[in-house]
Amino acid sequence: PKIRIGVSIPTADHGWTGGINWWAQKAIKEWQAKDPDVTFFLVTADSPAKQVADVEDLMVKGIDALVILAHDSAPLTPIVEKVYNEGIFVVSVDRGLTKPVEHVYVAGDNPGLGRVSAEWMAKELNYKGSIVVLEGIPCVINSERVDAFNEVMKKYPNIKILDSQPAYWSTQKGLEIMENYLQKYDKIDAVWAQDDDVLKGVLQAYKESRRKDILFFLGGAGSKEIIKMVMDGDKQVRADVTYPPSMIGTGISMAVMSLRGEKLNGFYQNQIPSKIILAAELITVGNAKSYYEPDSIF
Amino acid sequence: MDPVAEKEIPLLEVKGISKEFSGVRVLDRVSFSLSRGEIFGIIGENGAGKSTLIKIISGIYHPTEGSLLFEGKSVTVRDAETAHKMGINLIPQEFNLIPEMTVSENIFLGKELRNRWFLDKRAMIEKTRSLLEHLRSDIAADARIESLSVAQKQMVEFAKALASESKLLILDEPTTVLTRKEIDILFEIMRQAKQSGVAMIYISHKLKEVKEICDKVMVLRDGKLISIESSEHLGVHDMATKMVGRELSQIFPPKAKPQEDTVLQVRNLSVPNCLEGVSFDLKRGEILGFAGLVGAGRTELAETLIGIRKKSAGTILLNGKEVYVKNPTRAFASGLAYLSEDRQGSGILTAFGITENITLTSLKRYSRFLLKKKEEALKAQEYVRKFDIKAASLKTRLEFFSGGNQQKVSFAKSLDSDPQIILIDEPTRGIDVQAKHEMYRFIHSLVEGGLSCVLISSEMEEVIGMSNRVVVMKEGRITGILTGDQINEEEIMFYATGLKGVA
Amino acid sequence: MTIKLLLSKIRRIDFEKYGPLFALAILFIISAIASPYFIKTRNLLNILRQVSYTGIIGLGMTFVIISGGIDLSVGSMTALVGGIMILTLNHFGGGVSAILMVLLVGILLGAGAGALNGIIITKGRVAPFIVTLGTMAVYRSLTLYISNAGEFRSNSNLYPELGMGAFLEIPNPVWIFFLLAILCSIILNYTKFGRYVRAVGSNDKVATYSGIRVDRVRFLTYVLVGVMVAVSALLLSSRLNSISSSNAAVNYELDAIAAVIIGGTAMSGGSGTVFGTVIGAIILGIVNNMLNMLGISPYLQGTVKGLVIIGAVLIQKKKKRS
Amino acid sequence: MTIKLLLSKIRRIDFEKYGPLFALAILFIISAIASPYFIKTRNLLNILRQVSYTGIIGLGMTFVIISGGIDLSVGSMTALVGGIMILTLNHFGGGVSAILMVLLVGILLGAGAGALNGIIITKGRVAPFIVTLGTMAVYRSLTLYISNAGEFRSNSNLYPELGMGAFLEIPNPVWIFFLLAILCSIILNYTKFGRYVRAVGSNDKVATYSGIRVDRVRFLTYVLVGVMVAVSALLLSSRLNSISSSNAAVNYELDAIAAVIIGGTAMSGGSGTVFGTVIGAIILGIVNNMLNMLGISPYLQGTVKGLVIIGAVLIQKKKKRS
Ligand SMILES: Nc1ncnc2c1ncn2[C@@H]1O[C@H](COP(=O)(O)OP(=O)(O)OP(=O)(O)O)[C@@H](O)[C@H]1O
Ligand SMILES: Nc1ncnc2c1ncn2[C@@H]1O[C@H](COP(=O)(O)OP(=O)(O)OP(=O)(O)O)[C@@H](O)[C@H]1O
Ligand SMILES: [Mg+2]
Ligand SMILES: [Mg+2]
Repeated sequence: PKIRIGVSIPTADHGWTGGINWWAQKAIKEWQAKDPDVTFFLVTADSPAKQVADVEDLMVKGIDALVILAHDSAPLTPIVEKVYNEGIFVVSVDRGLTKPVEHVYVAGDNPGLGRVSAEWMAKELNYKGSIVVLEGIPCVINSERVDAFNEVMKKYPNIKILDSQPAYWSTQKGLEIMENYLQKYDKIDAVWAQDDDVLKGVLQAYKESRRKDILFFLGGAGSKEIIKMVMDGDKQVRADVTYPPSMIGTGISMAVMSLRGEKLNGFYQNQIPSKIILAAELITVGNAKSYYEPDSIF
Repeated sequence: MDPVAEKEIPLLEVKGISKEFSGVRVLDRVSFSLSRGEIFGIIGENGAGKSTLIKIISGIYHPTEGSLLFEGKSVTVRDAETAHKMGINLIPQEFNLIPEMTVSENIFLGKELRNRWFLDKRAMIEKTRSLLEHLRSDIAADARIESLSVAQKQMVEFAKALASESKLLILDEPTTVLTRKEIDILFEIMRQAKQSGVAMIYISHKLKEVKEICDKVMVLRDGKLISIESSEHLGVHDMATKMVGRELSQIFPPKAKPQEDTVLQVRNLSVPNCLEGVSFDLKRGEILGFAGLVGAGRTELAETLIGIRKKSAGTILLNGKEVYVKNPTRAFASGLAYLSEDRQGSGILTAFGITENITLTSLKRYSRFLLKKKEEALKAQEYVRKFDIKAASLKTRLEFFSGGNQQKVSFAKSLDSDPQIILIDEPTRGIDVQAKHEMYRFIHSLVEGGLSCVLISSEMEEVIGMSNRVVVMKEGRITGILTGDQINEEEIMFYATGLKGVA
Repeated sequence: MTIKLLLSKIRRIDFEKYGPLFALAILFIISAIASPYFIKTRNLLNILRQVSYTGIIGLGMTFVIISGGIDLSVGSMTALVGGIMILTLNHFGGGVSAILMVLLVGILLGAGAGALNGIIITKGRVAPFIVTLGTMAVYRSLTLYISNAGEFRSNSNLYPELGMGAFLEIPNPVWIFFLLAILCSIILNYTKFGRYVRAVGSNDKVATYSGIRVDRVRFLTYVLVGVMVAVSALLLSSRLNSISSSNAAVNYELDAIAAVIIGGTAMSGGSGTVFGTVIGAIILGIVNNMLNMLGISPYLQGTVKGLVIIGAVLIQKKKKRS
Repeated sequence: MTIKLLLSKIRRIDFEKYGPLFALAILFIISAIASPYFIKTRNLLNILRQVSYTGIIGLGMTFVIISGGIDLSVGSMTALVGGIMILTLNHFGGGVSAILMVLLVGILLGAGAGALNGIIITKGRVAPFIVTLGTMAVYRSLTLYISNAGEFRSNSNLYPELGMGAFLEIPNPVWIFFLLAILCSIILNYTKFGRYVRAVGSNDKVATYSGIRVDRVRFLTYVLVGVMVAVSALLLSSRLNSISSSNAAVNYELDAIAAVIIGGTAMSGGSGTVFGTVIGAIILGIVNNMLNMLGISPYLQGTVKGLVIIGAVLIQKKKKRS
């Protein structure tokens, strides 16, 4: 039987969403090669309102399943609810909805990312020292990560968070903020950039300052370039924490498999699990190789 | 080439030129020729096609049919730049200066002097100075245009045209804003240019001047060539008759009789750098003329009365009661009206049609919740009839109107608010004899009807012929108020130049 | 001669007024051919609803642009007003009376935010572009601050009815969009204010000399667009039952301005039609819709959209001149 | 009388020319008092470097705005040109000759992209706002398409030297910014082209009557800003040794325009100074820097920035009038 699947994701407005776009296309291409009966409609939105419109457009096309990475939770909930109520199979990826109106939820672990990052940094610092933080775009996801990070750090009174400012998940913003931090603080032991795009800018600023005091840097999300640095045994970039954009591919696969009535390999249940949380995995020199995807754009 | 043969070929030959604007023919197969060193006058009623004709010659419009020969060769004047290169320079009817730029920057616009890549600013300023000296004007070469008065701007326009080597110089109503003294200077310069072989086309509604300066005079009526004659044999009266196509009666109507009561009292009005202690009275039904040289501050006075400029001292009493004119809205509401001297700058909206222009100031009267458009149109039609405004339709944008017709609309606009007192600033600037005549009669009938009028004019005849009394101003002060027999050209000049009266 | 005149007259009126409609017609035909989904009623209604939010703002923007101004802050303002609307709703409990309060607060707030723009522009004599560029940053930042960069979320069951509901099959936002369009069209063409707006945009010196209070007219255009923003914020927030502080109504200013200009209003002010803006908004909506319907590569969608915006304006110009 | 005149003249020149400088001085003093880090040489150099990218674009934008236009596409254009620069670099191997090729290709590309804007604006007679709004979308979308929404990355060791290096302690981008500023200032004030730009912006009808080829002048301003974009893209891409297709140079247009206008150039065209734009860019840089230095709540930074933009322009206006 023919299967029609709509995929709605945000536009590529920074490295990670660029990765989402790339993985969505990759998964679509691979499924189409495997099964000519599956048709995909991919739409991208630069704002929640545009995404609502995108979903409406997909409904006109008569889809059987919707895979959605919501721009924001609340604004997308009403329209997804409508989709759900029409009996369309809904897979929600990454950003949850405010009501249980999805069949499958696939996500990375935002608080986990903050927690794993904090634990690793604290340990590397030997539980004392001063750090600066570069946040993402002010939004829920960012808050989840930063709050979890701060929560962990509260346990270690000898670690001081000197400053925390938004770098908008942008390399250039990261560069500028770091330049300012380097002016403002004479001694910094470690930097949490939360995102690998930002980390690149941070590293650049550090390099140009010719300072030698910072012990290490931690980014996040696992871009291939940073993973490569970890893999190659970089002295200052010794780890990364995943928040894999490939999750959109997983979401797409879940939709296809569900509609085809397949079950997950190794699962004894007949249905696809309703919640899949991908762990925030710590990448270090030991395991980096298995995370490296040279063809990916992120 | 043989110099004798060169003399015989006319500089410019216009052959059967016609021009249509969206199907309306405004020039109809006009032909004439022009020799070196000749001053060629063109006269005609408003909208006769004078400006259109010379715009075609200077490359701003393209003819619908016909051809141009310049120095014996057939030419297509593609644009203004081509015309400049050929040696044709135009001083247009409406101003063509960049307000933010200085005098010298404007004069050399489009033909800057350079040494290699860079502008030779010093040379341009030097040349500007000498040009202005030549024009006997005391305008500073680095003054910004926006700080100049209308007449000063006109002087800059001359300098601009003189700055380039012209073979043909076209002047479209150049003297409308000039005083007699300046006109004399201009004529002297024109005669000098004539001596050195420059040909000139001179358009004006001041027929006396046309007779004085031009060798030949061409009359246009409704886009058609009526006659070309030597000005020696053509009297001013004949010119007027030919333009209009019939005999004209006496220009100025008999003077009106003012009533006893005073409607406007101005006491000690001052505006920093503009006006100082101006006091005068205006009676009901009176025409109070305001004369003075350029920069005397008459326009500023009018602008202060309608609340555009802030007064620093003094009082204004309307019908005996003091009024505070905070802004024009307030002024118009209390019964004042103003006809601006700067038609396109502050008089009319060139992008609007006749109706919308005429009712702009008085729009309140046509509006309850919604606009009563029918009433508006009826009113506009009434004015079109009364003033004989020539237009394709009530909706035609005013930018396509001839200068005279624009002025008529502007006048209608000031009148439509039913004012008690009207301040008229240069009402006949750029208007043909016929229209002028109508305008005078109209002002007269308004005054008969109890309206009071302040008439600001640089045309001595007009002030003398119309006013009951004449106020003379100099440098922002009133130097004298003349009545009865005192109202003559000589006396006014004495006061205007400061030879008589309080300085 | 008279026939010629008549013809030329028809030709001119035609394209000045109906140029945008012509562009819309072309786009409509192309779309109908290109995608079978396009002319489904549901799809067309979707498009109308999708454009109504920026379309409503565009109505107000038409006045601002005709008066010679611009307002870049409308997007941020929508988020701010929408956010505070939701706070108001939650505060008053989410019932009918709460919704009325929301409407009141929203309109006051929108008018106030617009008035702030208007005052700085007219009293401070600062270019509208720069003032509203500034307040764009200010309004967005206040939204972030109030919500702690999160979402304003309502729990009302009634409120979403407003934005999601339909009357006679036609979604509420579409009704409101069209009703406001008619109202604005009347204001522009049949009231003093409308005439003054055009006069001010055409030549403010002449307007001053004609006794028009130029500053007040300018000021009011910004207040008007603020009120339109409030209506749009109401519809948007009730549709989504939430407002995201960082993402809501981002780039609305660009869409609203694009709609106005595609609709034939000149950036330089002085003339324009409300009718054109409605068409302009619909053109933009169809383009977005077709990009999805045809499955254009997401990376190339911007190219198509950009070209269509330019193209729509170009078509009108060409037609106008010929 | 003459003394009065002289005085009024001095007063006028003073604030028209030095108004922005005055605003800068105030800001500088406040900043120096507010934060001890501010007046460190290193920090000041950082600020200068940070503003040089948008500052350079601002130089070109000054011409565009004076001529009465606007260019919203510069940010996207920077990303596109920068991306293709990196592709060129990689293609030619990353050596000195490759860098020269990059320069050549970049400038041709920038000029070409600017020329495209210019042609549509002048030949198509479409408002600059709408044309460049369109090409903003087009250029960004092409960048995404070419890179598959990823990053353009170079492996050259030499290339980053260009953007990272310094000469006499002063970073290269700052040198280039200042040199180009001087060059542009000369073009604006001492060449025919500069004068024509002002004339066209003030009144294009008068310019036409004076035999100036208005369209060509307008066209050239867009080409000029395109070339400036290429220089900025060169410095930016060599600094980061990469260009992110989605993120690079986002909102550069707003910063460049803000710099021009804070610098005292009127949005309505006709007058302005290059010098002012440099000051304007530095003012923006200091504001950003201080927001970070003082640790203002990230959510409120937009408010401060917005207010400073408006305030800087307001100060100048007030001074000019008094
Ligand atoms: N661009 C245009 N489009 C349409 N009609 C025009 C245009 N320019 C001029 N006309 C019309 O052509 C006619 C001649 O105008 P023109 O300006 O040549 O008159 P004129 O003789 O110079 O009058 P005046 O003495 O009032 O200046 C007028 O009826 C005018 O409305
Ligand atoms: N915007 C301005 N800024 C500075 N000075 C001005 C300005 N406008 C006018 N002036 C000056 O004010 C004085 C009076 O101006 P104006 O020539 O308009 O007077 P007028 O008597 O109305 O002359 P006209 O005979 O031309 O109507 C002049 O010295 C002029 O230079
Ligand atoms: Mg004329
Ligand atoms: Mg005057």
